[in-house]
Amino acid sequence: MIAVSYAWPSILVFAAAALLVVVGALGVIGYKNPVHSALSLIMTLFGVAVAFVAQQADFLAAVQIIVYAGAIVVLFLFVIMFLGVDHKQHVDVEPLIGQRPLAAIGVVLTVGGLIALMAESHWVTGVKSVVTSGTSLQSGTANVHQLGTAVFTTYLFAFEATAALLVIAVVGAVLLARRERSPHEAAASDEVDA
Amino acid sequence: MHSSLWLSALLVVPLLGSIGALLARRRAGLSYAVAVVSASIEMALGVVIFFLYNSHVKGAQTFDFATRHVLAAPFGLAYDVALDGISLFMVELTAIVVLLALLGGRDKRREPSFVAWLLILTSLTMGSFVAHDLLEFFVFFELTLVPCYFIITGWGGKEANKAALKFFIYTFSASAFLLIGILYLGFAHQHQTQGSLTFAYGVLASTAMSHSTAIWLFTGFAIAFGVKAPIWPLHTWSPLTYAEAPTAGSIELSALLAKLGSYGLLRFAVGLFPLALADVRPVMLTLAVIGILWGSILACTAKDLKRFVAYSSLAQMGFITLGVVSGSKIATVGAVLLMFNHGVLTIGFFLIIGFLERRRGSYEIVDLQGLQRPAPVLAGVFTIVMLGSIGLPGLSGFVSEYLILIGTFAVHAWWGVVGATGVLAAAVYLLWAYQRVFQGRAVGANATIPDATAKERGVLVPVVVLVVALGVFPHPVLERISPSVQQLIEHVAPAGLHK
Amino acid sequence: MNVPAAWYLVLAAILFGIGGFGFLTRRSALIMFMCVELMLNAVNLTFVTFARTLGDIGGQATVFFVMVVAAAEVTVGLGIVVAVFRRRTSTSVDELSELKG
Amino acid sequence: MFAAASSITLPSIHYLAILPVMILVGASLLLIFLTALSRRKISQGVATSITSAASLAVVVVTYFQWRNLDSSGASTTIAHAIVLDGFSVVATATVAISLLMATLVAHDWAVRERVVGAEYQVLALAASAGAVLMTQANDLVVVFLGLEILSLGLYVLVAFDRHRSTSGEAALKYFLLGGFASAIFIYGAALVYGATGSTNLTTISYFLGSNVLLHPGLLYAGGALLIVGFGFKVAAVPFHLWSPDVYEGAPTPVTGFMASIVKVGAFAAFVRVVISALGTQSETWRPILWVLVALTAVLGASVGLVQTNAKRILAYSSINHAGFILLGIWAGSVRGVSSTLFYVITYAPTVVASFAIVTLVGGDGDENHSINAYRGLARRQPWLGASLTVLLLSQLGAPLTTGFYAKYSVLAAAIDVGGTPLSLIALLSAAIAAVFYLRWSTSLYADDHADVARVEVPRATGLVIGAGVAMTLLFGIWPGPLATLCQHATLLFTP
Amino acid sequence: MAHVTTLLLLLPLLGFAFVLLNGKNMNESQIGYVATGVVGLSFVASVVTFVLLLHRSDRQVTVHLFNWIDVGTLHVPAAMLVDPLSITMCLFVTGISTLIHLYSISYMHGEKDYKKFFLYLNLFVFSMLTLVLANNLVFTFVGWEGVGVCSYWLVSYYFDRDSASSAGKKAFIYNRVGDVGLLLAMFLLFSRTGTLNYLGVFQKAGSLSPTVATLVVLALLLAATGKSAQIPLFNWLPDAMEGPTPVSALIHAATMVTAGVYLLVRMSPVLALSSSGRLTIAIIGGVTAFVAATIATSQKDIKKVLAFSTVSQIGYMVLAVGVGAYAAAIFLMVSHAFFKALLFLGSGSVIHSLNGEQDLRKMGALQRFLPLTFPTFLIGWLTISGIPPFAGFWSKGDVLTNVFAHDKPLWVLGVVTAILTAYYMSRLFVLTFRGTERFREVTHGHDPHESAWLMTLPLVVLAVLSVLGGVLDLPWIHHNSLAGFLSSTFGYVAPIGAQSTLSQWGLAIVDVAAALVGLAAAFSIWRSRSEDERLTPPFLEHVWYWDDFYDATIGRPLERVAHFSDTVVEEEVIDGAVMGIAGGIHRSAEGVRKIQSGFVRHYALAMALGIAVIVVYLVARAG
Repeated sequence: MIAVSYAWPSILVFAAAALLVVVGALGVIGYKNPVHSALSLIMTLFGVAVAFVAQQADFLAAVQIIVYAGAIVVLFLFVIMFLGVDHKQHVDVEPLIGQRPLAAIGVVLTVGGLIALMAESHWVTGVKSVVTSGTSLQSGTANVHQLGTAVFTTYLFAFEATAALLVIAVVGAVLLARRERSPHEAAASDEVDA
Repeated sequence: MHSSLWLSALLVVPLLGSIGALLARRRAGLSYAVAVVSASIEMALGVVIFFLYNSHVKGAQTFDFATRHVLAAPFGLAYDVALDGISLFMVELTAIVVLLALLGGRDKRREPSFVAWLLILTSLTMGSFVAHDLLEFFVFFELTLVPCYFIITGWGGKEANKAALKFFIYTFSASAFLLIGILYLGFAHQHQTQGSLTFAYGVLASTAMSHSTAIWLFTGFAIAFGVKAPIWPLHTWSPLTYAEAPTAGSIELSALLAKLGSYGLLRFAVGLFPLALADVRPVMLTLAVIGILWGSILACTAKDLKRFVAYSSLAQMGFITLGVVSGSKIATVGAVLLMFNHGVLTIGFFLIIGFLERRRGSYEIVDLQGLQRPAPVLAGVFTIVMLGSIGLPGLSGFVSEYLILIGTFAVHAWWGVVGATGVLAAAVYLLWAYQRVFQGRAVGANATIPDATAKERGVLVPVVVLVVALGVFPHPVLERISPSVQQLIEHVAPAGLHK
Repeated sequence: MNVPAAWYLVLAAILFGIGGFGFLTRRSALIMFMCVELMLNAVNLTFVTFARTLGDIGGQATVFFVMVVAAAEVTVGLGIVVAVFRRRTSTSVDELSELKG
Repeated sequence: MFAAASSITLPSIHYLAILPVMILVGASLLLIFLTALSRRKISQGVATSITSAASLAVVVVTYFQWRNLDSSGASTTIAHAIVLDGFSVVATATVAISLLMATLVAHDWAVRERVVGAEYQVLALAASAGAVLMTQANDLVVVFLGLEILSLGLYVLVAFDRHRSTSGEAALKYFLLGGFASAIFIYGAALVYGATGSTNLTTISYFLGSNVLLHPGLLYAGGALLIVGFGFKVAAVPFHLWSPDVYEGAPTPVTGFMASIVKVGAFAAFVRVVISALGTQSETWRPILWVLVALTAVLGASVGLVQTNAKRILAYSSINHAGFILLGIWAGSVRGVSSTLFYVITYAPTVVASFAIVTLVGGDGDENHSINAYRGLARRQPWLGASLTVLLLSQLGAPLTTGFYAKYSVLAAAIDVGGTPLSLIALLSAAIAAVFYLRWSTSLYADDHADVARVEVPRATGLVIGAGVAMTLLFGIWPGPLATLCQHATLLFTP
Repeated sequence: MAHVTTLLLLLPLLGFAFVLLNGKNMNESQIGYVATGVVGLSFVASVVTFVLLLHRSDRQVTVHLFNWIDVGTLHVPAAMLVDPLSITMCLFVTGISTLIHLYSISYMHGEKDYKKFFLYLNLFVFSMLTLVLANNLVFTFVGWEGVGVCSYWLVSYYFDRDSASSAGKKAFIYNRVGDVGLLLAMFLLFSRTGTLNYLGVFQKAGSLSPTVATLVVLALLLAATGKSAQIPLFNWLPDAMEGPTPVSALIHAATMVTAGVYLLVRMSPVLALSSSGRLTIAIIGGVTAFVAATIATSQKDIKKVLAFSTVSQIGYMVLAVGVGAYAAAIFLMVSHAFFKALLFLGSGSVIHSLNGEQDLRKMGALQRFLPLTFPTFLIGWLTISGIPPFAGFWSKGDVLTNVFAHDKPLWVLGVVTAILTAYYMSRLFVLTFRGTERFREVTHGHDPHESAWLMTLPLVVLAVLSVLGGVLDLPWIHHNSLAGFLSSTFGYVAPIGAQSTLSQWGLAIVDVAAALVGLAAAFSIWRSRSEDERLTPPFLEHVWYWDDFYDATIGRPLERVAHFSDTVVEEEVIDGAVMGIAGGIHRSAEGVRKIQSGFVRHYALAMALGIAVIVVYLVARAG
């Protein structure tokens, strides 16, 4: 279903996005060195961001760059350095026999099956959502506005719930990353480290 | 109609007894006394009920003491008890068994919990026999496993754990079929009537079902009860288990719980699926006679007395099954009577085996010889019990076996013929055992064992009395059993005919 | 006029697959984790694509939450990784097979 | 811009509905502030009592919710994001009770292990909030969030024990696989969104109810991935492999906590999504669920046979139970829903109490979990032994315990809709499982090992065990009330 | 009448109960006399009943005791049928029992289980009376089994001798085989006629199809062969000689073993319906008579000889029944009871005098030591040999005459048997009382001494009876004879081809001749020697190897089957299946456990594959 009728810029954009995404992803799983993987992850994220922009999700694209590429990957890199595992790992030998072929089979079947199912249903049922009034999406600030409205109406509760999520994340991270100490000293020492 | 409180009392008294026994655990022997007392009360109740029971409550309805309370409507769970001529004698048997098991199978190790388990088991067995609702029956039926399991593991022999586990799992798996069958039946009925879910016996009996369905359900039920009874070839747990269980446990298992199997087969499998019975009868009859012969053959090869009784029980249960599925009234009455008689006879066997084990520390046949000289009373009682199960006229076994055989012969001659040879086989293995154990010259430890003590005699007396009395004058029993069987057969017979 | 949604959906699916394959085959906990991120990105892409075809902002909103979750997961996850591998030289999960059977 | 902002009208909020979540999250925040503000580490006593108070409060709230339901019926709120119906109320109450019991157990454990700080309680509260969210969620996004809140909390709790390396290992395994699973789950959500145009369960079911999908492939794919996601959470074979390891590695009180509330939350959401939202497609899911049930029940039981670690045994037993609960979902009927609910609410206290005992026997360092540690326990401590016996018998499915009626109810539901063979398979698997329950309870009464030291039973834990046993027996003997409760606690949108 | 009869039946039981309950505080003689007394009274009661019966025209009274079994259509009362047949049986049963009880008082003196002996004996008499008096088959079966079990107890009376306990077991089991026959007969009759009451059955007998009738007859025959020691079930009787001699006399000669014959006679109306059945009976009887006689010629044990002679004599009775000469059968039964009891008690007295020695080769020349035993034994010997005018001559003659009338070959067989009978009895007589002394080492050189009067008195009485027994039924008397008396109870009397007195005289002469031949032969041979291999071939001495035959064809195969069933079928197959399932689950569990490898990526892989399967399934479903 290659449709030449589509405007070539969009095709170019898609091609670019796809290239970034796929190459980046392959890099992530291909590179021996975690650092390289992390960097190519950024590449994928950019690709996805591009795809977002191409589909009237400007705000998300921005968030994608800032949060993901900016924060998360940096966090990864930090941990890599912290643990000092920034060296090659031999990926050529697979200790678990049959892991790779089976993994390949599983993944190919799954993805292939999913694509087949999507194709069977013409990629989307095409029915407009019953909830939203089917107002088409705009890009630019309007997109932000739309998104904001949705988040504070339809998804208000979810939005509040994320608070709990973040609380847990913070407490958990603190707890886990806390310096290793036997609880006795902890009981002894008074300093509050939470 | 009589008050259902009598039946509820049957369930409650042992429970209170067990609680009392546990509370009295501090004082040595006190809990035993408590247990004996409650068992005696149970026995008294049994006697009262025996005389209160009225076999013609209203018209053909032979269920007395009936009552029903719904406990959990969504589950269709109800407390529903009633008593008819068939269950009446199972109840009596239960009362007798627990009393004698307590008196004769006393086990001083951790006595409080022992007697407590015994009494709980009694209550549960009573429950299964008076239950007039399939789900309720299943609950009790299934739950009896637990006390049995702990009695065997806690007070059994060297292999006890293995045996108990085998017993439990075997029975548990089998009763899976029963539960599924019960549920299936219940919902089939609900879908037909569009009413609320119920498992009341009387109601479900009227469920309409196809031939194949009936056969499937019957098979499921038969598997569950066949393991319990046991019916050949589902019996292989029993020799091991009987051998490893403590005396009281063996008594409970073979004298009482086996009857749960045959009783269930009659009341539920036969009573609810007459359609199927018409088709599967040849199979069941064949299994029954195989059981008779198989039990007899293997009894001859048994190395110890408990296994010996296990196999002879297999043969006896074969007779019972024969009568239960025969569809002949006479044979069915005989079967019910044999359930009771076999119970009593088995008590006798295991009591004596227990006494011998006490004296000689073994029930291996090779270790015992010529005991008739030092212990004439034990030998005498054993002889009576033995002749009872051989089917000597004038003793209890004969009446029941005779009824079964003559009834079966009238409707299914060939199986009757084979069954009759079982009578011969019984003589072979029982006399063989008697000769090995009690005859010949007693030497060494065998020569010096003391004869039955006064207490032991006291325990044996009821057995002997019952064996003789029911052989000479079974009328009071028969007149109570017959109407109920009549009713059951009338429900079954027409279906049995049209095919 | 934009390219058909199908292209993006397939792209997403492929990305998801690559992520999954990586997760199954890479030994380093960190990289496995990155692969999970890849999969989540595939999901986001899917959402956005559907949002576009359905003309429904809800999809995009969902992506927003997915990102939050991803962030939270990373925080906790990396915490665990640090806690576990602090005293180890590698981050190979194959070294962690004490619990089995 | 501001004009635009002002144009936003917040949806109406039915506070009674979200009160439980608010209480739980609030309590955890309170603890955090206390930790942050007080100069000293706040004591376990304080933390525990606040947590218990919170969970009790939730129970009370659920009571009023129930009353409210009677008067004004089930409803959705906050833009249909969450529902308030009998199902959610009962499930919420169960979560709260499990939390309460688990907290009390954890208290004694924390004291024994000299754990300091209130982090445990903070996380437990938050995780429970997640579970409650899952029981109430009416939107795939909310389900996802609830799932994540619950999971993140548990990841950390699993890693809580720093002295055992296995604790960390378990946490990492759980985390990695959990991340993997939730990615799959949310992908499924995305596909369902694509197929139906919404993530809201109400909308989805309405949409599916009112339109016939000629090409349901997308929906199929989405639904399948959602089922897989839930399958992972409830440890359904073949997505169960994490659970034995995690159960073993995690600190024992956490295992008990996990075993109870995860089951409640996950199954509640499972029911909502599969039966309520995607119920119209049940003929598609049923074959899948059929296989899941069979595999889960049988494998859980049989692999449990060869275990020698108490926690692993209970892990496999819980897998076996998951099979049974799935049976109720497979049935997909009203009876199925209520039976599932009945199962989880009866199973939760039993399993918490069981793990409470395991915690005690585990001893200092929480290491002593070999099955041999239990030999003769009942001889040394009759009451403890008897309690464990009862709990095991209940899980075995012996009558007059809740375990029997739990199994009974799901089997009934299945057979009601013609699932006789599957029911038989499940029940036979129970017979297999019986082996290890019995072996265990037999070893309790072994006569050797008389010299082993007694395990002391702290008050709180003893209370929990007693309560668990009491519930097991009480509702086992008289299941009427619970059964009726569950019968009335059906979904807002019954299939 | 009813009361007397009831008394007649219950007296022995009362005796049994009395001794059982307070035997502790009774000494030997008290026990003995009580036991004997009740039986004696019972005899008196029989006489009274007999007299009363004679004064009734219908000669038939049913005495109902109580309802025993009562289910549906099956009504089994405990009731008695008093008619000529049963009363005849009662008379000689109680009579002889009394004598033998008396004899036992002295004979069993000093035995360990003296009390038990008399208990069993009384119980036996009760059972025997039940057997003959019952008015229906089931109640008869009570007695039938009762005598069986009493015989079991009494045969294995010396239970610490393995031979004794085995013999008792053998006796019971062989009987049991016969019982199956009786059971089947009952089942058949009940299923066809709906009743088991004799009179009822006889009424409906007409409705029986020939096949059924034959089956019933054969079943009854099987029962008879068991109880009455006929081929193929005869070889328990010789072993039964392990019991004390009075037991052999009472149970294994006079009364119990004739029960089979009684049963057949009792069922004569049914026998009437199947000529083939009767022929089978006749052949069995004839052949048994002959075979047993041959064996008797070669036995070394005095009691064994008598045992086989008993088998042989009963063979005659069965033969008579087979040809429909029921009266003759009963006549022989009665007279046989007299002389065989006499012989046994005599031999008992001999054995007693020789400190329990039973081997003929260790006797001889006892004539002058046993002044009372010798003459009585002499009479017994002449009687059984068929020398006129003793009872044996008349009764056997009666039988043979009837046989001659029906079946010549069997008659020949009968005559040959008669010769053999005379021969082996004479051999016995010679070896015991004549010839040279060979008993010294068993008596340690002392002289044997005659027994006490308690033992000799019965001998005398029985001797007298043996002499006069013939008058019961002399051929030329037709009324008031036994036959006449009994005739009313038989279904029909076989039409005896009108026999001229001439032919009767002829037959009588043949009989006497046969007897004399046997006598002469025995005397000529055995006067001089005590043993001779040529004349006692092992084949005969070992009972035609009959036991070995059963052992080889039934015994050992069954053992093998049992062993196989136990070790292979039960353990390997049936239980093996169960255990196999269990083991299978366990093994597969161990296998699955491998997947739980601990490697997180394996877990993930399993998930991925699971998903793959589901997705593929859905594709298949959607596509």
